[in-house]
Amino acid sequence: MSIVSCQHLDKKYKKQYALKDLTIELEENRIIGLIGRNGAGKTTLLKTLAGQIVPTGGEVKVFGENPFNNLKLSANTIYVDDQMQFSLEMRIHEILVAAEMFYENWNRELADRLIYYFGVDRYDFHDQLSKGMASTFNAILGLASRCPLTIFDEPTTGMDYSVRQDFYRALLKDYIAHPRTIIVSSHLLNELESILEEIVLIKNGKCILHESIEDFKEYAIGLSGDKNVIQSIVDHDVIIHEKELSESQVYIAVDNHLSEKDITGLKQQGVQMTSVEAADLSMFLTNDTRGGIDDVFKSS
Amino acid sequence: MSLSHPDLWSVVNKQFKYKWMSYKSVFQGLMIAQIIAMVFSLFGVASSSMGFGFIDLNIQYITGDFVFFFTCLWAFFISVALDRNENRLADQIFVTNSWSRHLANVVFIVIANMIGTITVVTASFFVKMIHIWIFGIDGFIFFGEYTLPGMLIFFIITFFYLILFSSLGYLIGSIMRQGKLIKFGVVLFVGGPLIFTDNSYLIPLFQFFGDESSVIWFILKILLTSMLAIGLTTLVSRRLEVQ
Amino acid sequence: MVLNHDSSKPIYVQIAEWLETEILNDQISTDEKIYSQYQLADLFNINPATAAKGLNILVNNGVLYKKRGLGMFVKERAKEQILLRRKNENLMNMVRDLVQEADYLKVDDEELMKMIQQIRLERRGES
Amino acid sequence: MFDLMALLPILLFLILVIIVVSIVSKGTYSPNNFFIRRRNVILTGYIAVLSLVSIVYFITVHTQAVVENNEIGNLDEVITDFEEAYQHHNLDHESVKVMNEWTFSSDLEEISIEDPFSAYQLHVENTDQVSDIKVTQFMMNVDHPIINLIPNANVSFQEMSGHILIEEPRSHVEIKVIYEEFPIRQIKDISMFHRDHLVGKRGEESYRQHILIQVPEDVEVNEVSY
Repeated sequence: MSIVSCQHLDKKYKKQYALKDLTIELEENRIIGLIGRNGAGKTTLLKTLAGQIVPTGGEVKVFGENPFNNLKLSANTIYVDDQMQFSLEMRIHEILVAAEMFYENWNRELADRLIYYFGVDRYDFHDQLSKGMASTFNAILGLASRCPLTIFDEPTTGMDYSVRQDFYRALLKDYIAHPRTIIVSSHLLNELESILEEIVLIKNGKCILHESIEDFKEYAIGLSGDKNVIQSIVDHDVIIHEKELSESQVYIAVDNHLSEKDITGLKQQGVQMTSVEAADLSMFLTNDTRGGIDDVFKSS
Repeated sequence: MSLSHPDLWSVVNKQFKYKWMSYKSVFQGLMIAQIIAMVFSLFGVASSSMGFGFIDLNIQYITGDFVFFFTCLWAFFISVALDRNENRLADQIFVTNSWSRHLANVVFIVIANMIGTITVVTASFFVKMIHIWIFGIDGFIFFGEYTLPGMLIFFIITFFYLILFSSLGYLIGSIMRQGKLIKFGVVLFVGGPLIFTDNSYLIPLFQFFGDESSVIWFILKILLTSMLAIGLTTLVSRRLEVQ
Repeated sequence: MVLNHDSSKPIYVQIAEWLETEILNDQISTDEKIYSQYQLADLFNINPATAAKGLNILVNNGVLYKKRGLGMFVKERAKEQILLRRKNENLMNMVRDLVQEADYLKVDDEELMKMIQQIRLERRGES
Repeated sequence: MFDLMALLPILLFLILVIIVVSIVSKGTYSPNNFFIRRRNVILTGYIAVLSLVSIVYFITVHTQAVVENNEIGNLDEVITDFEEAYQHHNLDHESVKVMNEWTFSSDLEEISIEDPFSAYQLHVENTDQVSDIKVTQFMMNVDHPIINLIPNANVSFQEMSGHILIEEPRSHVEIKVIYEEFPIRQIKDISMFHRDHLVGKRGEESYRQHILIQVPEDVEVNEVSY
């Protein structure tokens, strides 16, 4: 069953499009990574799914219904980001009480254990927490509420490396025990990729790729070798990324659709073939230019 | 994972509880407003002077009027702030939609105003008692007897005044949240004349409610005005996204 | 075992190979239930779907069989299956690469055989 | 005891609030929530103190004489009677309320009256009914509690110089009135800022103070005003 369905979604702020003709279908009970650069429209898309933003065009359906102002959606969705603003008059333990009241699947034991493990002070006010602590608490809230649709928008902002690892591990373990649809957005893929099932790449308000993570890892292939040899065999259109290693040597990432003949040809000409790491690939695909930072410094 | 299908009223109920938990300061505000009003009342609530022959008679009225008016202002301001952006953001973390939020706000206003009413009535007697304790009972003239019907009227009229102020505050708050320019406009066109004119244009408004001596008509007027205000509020904030 | 996320081998292949190794080392014997996709996911901190993909490789290779609602079990003669396939596929592929490299370096058959024998001798000496 | 019945709405409202609040906050989802409990305790304490004081008010104060009707009944009749009575200086009439009397003895042929503030309606009468000087402060006989709060005139006589001195009356009088609150007054159609309800429509007429000075027939009186 498709839990999220967006058709030609537009969202315009003033004169600028945050989402433009975005179409996407997400299936139930998966962990989906939403990857894009800052400003690509990740937050706008996620907030639209959470019913907090009205799209200016197109159609969005979550659980088969329009999410805006929808009680059923609200009861089954939690949206977690680092901007969550709780009542200034409530302490952490009071917020937990409120969450338990609202969310049917709330697991108090899990919340209490995580709070204890991560060392969040129950008697603090939310705005007294440090940035990392606040993110940790928000993430705990997102986990313990066990909503059928759980959305984490850049959940690890401000967290330490070890806390991030712990959080992703906790997310995976709780997902294994209670499968549900979890969307995690990030501008970085590497720490996240192992727990993902699917990946969605978004660039300039458009969904440019939606694949299973395993397919994504085989999506591209890296070629390094003689510039002329590679350019003679590889079609220019399929080049995703290009980096000059030296005068004559070049590294190129291409769509993994080369024919057997091309592959043997390249191999025979001494071109090295490597797989492209998912994190690198996502970066290549979401970058605006095909080259890298080196191109900036290249004297023409 | 099975979906939960919340019904509106259970969500309203939960949201009310949530507000009850999260707006502790509303009642601190009530107490502070009323305590300030009671202190002011120690100097007499209103006085009028007149001359009998050549005796200049200064009459000091001891009533709970200050408490009443301060509580009306309290009702107004808590309602302006009730649906403010920070609160909508805080609401939105948990289960809500605009209907449930407005209904929960209305329930909250009604219950807060019930508490407001009971404190207005009792604080009025508190003010009188303090005067009597300080100056002794012999120095006073007593007008008006608190009979059972009188007390009922006291409660009912006070409660509906608070509801009136609250619903107007709720409406003005929602209009102000439509945009920075509108906020500025509201402050300019509502606040400006209040400060810089003699407010004579408000007299018909005050007379509409304040000169109504029929309880039934009074309640009807307030109910209609309040429902209109809250209806307008839901209309105004219908497609308001949280920024 | 720790997965090598940077390896060119996909993670699900690494999972399949690890399971095969477990079977070869008699950690799991015939008709015994093998790890579920969720256990594997938890064990290796990967998405259950990735783990399932690893298990499916073994089902397709005839190493495991499914019992509806109960999970996956090790087939009879699974070890032989694994050995056979590894010989036919992995080893042959490696030999193919070996021969290609040998050709590239102009090493003839005799020399290559000698090199192999020498390595084998060294290994025997070690053990 | 009937007065205490008026407390019933407080009680009813309290019960209503308690019921509503307990219904909406039931399902004790936060039994140990100290901060919410503390807020509730403070609020309950505040209401309890106010309610208790209200009960004290009803028990101790509410039985005080309450000025029910601030309009004086047959005022016109009283005024006519009073006019007639004081024209004839007949203070022994039911329409006249004598507030104070002073008697001074004097052998002087000539006395003068000093009334620096002209605070009273002053009448002087040479009569053979008195042998000494008799000063009477009086007013119309209306029954109103404010009358009791109006201070007495202070009249003294200096035997040496023959001055009757009507000293400065206390020109500024504070009266404290305990009154109903705005919501009740509204329904009773009473405005706080019209004094009619307090002193009656013809209040000024009826509260006017008079002083009658009676001296023996053969004494000459000089009225002196400063």
